[in-house]
Amino acid sequence: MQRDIAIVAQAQIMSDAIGIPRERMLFDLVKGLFDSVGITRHDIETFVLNSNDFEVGHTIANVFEDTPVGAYMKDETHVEADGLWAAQYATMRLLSGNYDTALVVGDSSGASTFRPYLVMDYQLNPTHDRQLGILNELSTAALQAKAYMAKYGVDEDQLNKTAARLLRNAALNPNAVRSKADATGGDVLASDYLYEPLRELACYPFTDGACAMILASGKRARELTDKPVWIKGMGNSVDTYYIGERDLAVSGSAKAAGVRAYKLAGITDPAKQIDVAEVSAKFAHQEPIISEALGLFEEGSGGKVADEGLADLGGSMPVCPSGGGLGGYVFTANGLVRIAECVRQLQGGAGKAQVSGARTALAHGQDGFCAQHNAVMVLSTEEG
Amino acid sequence: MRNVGIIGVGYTPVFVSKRKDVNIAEMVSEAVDAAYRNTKLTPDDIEAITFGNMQTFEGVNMPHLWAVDHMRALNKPYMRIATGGTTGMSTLHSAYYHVASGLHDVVMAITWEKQSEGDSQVGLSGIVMPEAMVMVQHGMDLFGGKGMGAMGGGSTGAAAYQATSYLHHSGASPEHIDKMAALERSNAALNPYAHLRKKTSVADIQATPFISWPLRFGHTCPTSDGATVVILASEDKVEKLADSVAWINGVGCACSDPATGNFIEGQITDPAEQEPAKLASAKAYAMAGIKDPAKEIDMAEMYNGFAHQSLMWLEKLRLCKEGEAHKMLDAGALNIDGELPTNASGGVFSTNAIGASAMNRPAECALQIMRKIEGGHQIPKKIKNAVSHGWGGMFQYVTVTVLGDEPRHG
Amino acid sequence: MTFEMGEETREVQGMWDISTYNYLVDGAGIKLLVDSMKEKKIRGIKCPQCGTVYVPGPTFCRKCYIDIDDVVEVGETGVVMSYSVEMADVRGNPVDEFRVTAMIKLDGADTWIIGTISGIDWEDAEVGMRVKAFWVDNPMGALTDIDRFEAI
Amino acid sequence: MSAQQERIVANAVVPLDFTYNYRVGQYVERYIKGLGQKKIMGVKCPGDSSVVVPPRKYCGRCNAIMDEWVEVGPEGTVENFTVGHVNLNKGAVEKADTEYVVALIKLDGASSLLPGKVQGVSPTDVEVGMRVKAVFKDPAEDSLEDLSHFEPAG
Repeated sequence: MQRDIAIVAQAQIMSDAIGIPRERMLFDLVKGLFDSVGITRHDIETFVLNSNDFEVGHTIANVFEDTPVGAYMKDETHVEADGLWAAQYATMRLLSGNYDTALVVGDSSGASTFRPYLVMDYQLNPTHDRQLGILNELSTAALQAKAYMAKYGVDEDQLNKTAARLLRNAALNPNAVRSKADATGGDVLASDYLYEPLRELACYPFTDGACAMILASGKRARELTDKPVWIKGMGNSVDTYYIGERDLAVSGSAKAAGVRAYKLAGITDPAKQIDVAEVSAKFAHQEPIISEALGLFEEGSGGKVADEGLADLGGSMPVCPSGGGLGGYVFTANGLVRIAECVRQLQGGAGKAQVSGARTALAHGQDGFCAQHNAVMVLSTEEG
Repeated sequence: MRNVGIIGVGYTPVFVSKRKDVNIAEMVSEAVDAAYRNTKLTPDDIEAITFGNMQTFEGVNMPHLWAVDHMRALNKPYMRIATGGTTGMSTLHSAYYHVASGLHDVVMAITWEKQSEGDSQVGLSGIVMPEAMVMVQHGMDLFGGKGMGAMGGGSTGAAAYQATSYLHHSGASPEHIDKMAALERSNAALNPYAHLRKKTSVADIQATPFISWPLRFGHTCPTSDGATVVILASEDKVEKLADSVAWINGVGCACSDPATGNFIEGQITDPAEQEPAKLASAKAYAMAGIKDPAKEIDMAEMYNGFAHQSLMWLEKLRLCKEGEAHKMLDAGALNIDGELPTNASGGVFSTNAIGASAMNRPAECALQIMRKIEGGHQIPKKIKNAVSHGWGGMFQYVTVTVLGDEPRHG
Repeated sequence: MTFEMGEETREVQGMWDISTYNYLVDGAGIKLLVDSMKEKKIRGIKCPQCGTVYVPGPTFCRKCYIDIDDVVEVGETGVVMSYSVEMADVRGNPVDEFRVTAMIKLDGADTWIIGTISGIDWEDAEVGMRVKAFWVDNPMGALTDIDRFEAI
Repeated sequence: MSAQQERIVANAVVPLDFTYNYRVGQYVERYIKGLGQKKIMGVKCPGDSSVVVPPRKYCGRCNAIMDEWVEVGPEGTVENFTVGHVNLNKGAVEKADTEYVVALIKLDGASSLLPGKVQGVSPTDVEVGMRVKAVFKDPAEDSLEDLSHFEPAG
């Protein structure tokens, strides 16, 4: 990449009932972030906001976000997609040389304000699928899970184990809204079916929250922190919308996104070179599908990974030590939360969930039904 | 910094009030087709795509995902941008940064709206719905106008306040609004991609009733169905791929607080102040190396949902001194063959597919620079530098793009 | 233009279910305002750093980016900063009685409020004119406790 | 956060919904008309010869316009399915009275899988590879729902 760009600091909040207005949530979060770095809003040269009109329930969602994030009379723009795209856009703005500092901030209130499954209904093809009511977020995800299980011989117990690991990891994450320190596959099995094989505990919990981070170009980043986290590569790619024309057991677009990011980052063997990954999975089965597409594990190995604990905190490739989307899914801002969790890991601030010696991390974000659109960012403690 | 140029533009064949023959994806695909046809490029040449519209105007969440096949975006990097009325230009800026970042060389920006599928008044009211609700809970007299906080301004909303404030501070008269309206409608009559295409006199405008003084029906924009697509390329690729180019030499954007409507948080101030227009244009001019815009800029495309705004923006963007725009209008300087042709296309005021509206401004500048205007509104003089402007959010957000016939230096 | 639109196709419906949202809105400033209106007073919040007086008062200053909570009272008189005259309803039909609504900067405030100006011919309205609030007899703590504004 | 100032959160519910009218476009229009005649019409891509249903204008894989209309079905094979235990009512999860099957069905002659409900069989008896046939509304209502559901073939 033509300049070195780093993440300087991050802040996040998650709740199952935030209890304060969105504007106030954003002000408290961003103000706190500025204070922690010792800067003011005037030190930020470009603000990249991240939210969705249907989640906020407002036309032009960013209108009332501007002043709470400190963007009054400042350069500001807005990405209406998962937060990972917003972070990518902020990175591009810095890479251009036009700016040296950026704030990225995303928010969503799926627990208090909007209904996540309904907002997903609005994504359906309005001329066909939305008219019929057959497809929705849960039925499509269930079909994806079935496709993966059928293709690779993975069973429900193994998916339940994957969910249980995430719930255990979430117990180590102070921000998580749902967790269980001693969760087992049996706990997941005991929760109700929504659509087979999806059980309640294998699905994301409705979550309110926000995530903010400060990005800066090389010199400025080193001035602002002694622990910059460098953005080494990024990419995104998109599959067709039509789930009847995709092999749901694999993710072509996650794979392509990874290839783009790895090329920039000089990663040739992700399973070896990446120390920790934060994958955006709304449902337990999506984690192996995406992890495999990103080359973190062998294709179709989700059952084995679950049985042998390979993705556990102490495993060969820790995935979502934060608990991931099963510990809290701040809808549109979720990709930002994944990046923020990688930053915590690489700055050595992940507490009990710390992956020791983590130097290279991968963050992933998704949009659409069955993760139609995927984005990846590779982060590292090493510059250049 | 890398230089980035616009190498092609594609419009839907028409901008009209209702495209009953096609669905959203089909309509937008027509503009994608046109961009390919006009540049002789194919989807294989495009490395990444940015996409923008105002999704509550059609009630489709993330329409870029459903429409991905029609956008020819499969397996490509793809980014959705939305900033309200400015979405078009914000989407262009995103494409610009895709190239300026060094990550991509050829990028397509797709912007559109199919306003006939929804109700634009409803879409716009969605901006303040919950705040208005809380005000009603506190006794706001929504329609009777008693007490504090009722909006007023009828269906023009706060634009009428903006017009009054502008007229007061500039010394322009309401007749200048009529005159600007007639000029732009007549320009639109020459533009095959304009929606309202009828040569219009000042008397025609003055024959329309007032909605909210000083604004008449004849001062307001239509709602349109249509799409605009632009292809951008890096300096290296321009030579290989394009026979003509308009360089994006400066970009800027800025926001204030919602100057109208958000009564709850005490954010109402002068809707005609528009400080963000000054900030965003200053940034874009500086990037483009433009020191005296009034002298160096050869044409302007201003975002004008209402006819008074063209005049107001010329002043905010320092294309003339404050209070001088209406004098330029009187002197004929804003005509297509004038000193500073302004909205030769007819402006948003004549064509408003809202997600594309702020894209049509730089697209028109690019076509003027490349001398590829179809129809009769080609500006006769050579265009070296052009400025385009987008306005949106809740009266508080501005984008600016400066284009040139030569790339910026340094 | 040679382009001809194809055959008309049918419409199908979709909804945006606004009624399913539970919005959380900051109500502090407006509560402060209507509570003060019960006493025929108008109160807002002042930023101690830049001195900006907001009516209604927000919980933070957008310029200084700090929490603010200094309650101040502003005048019931003010200046018309801009105005418009409603001559048609939202559907575009002409109205019988023209109504002058104005953006008013109350004395001591930096942000503006919107109110109806009564008792003047619309052609006499102008930017810069001074106006005064007239209260209802028994204010209840609602935005309608001010009945109207009139020119001084 | 300041201690003195009372934090007041106003809960606002806005009692109205917005309605949109979507033009279905030439492809879905023709598809619906076909359903009224108990025909399921797909389109064939000139690039990779895949037959897609429901039909649309562009094949994203080949970036080609699909303009050859092909009748598919009415029989097909269940390629994937899930059993629904809940219904979503405006996004709210409600326990379903009876479990039901949502399947992806490969209609004879089609390359893509069409989502559909499979009825007339216990969910526990549905399996991948099962042959099903389309059930049309009679009389037709000239809507997408004229293709009512699928049931076991033969």
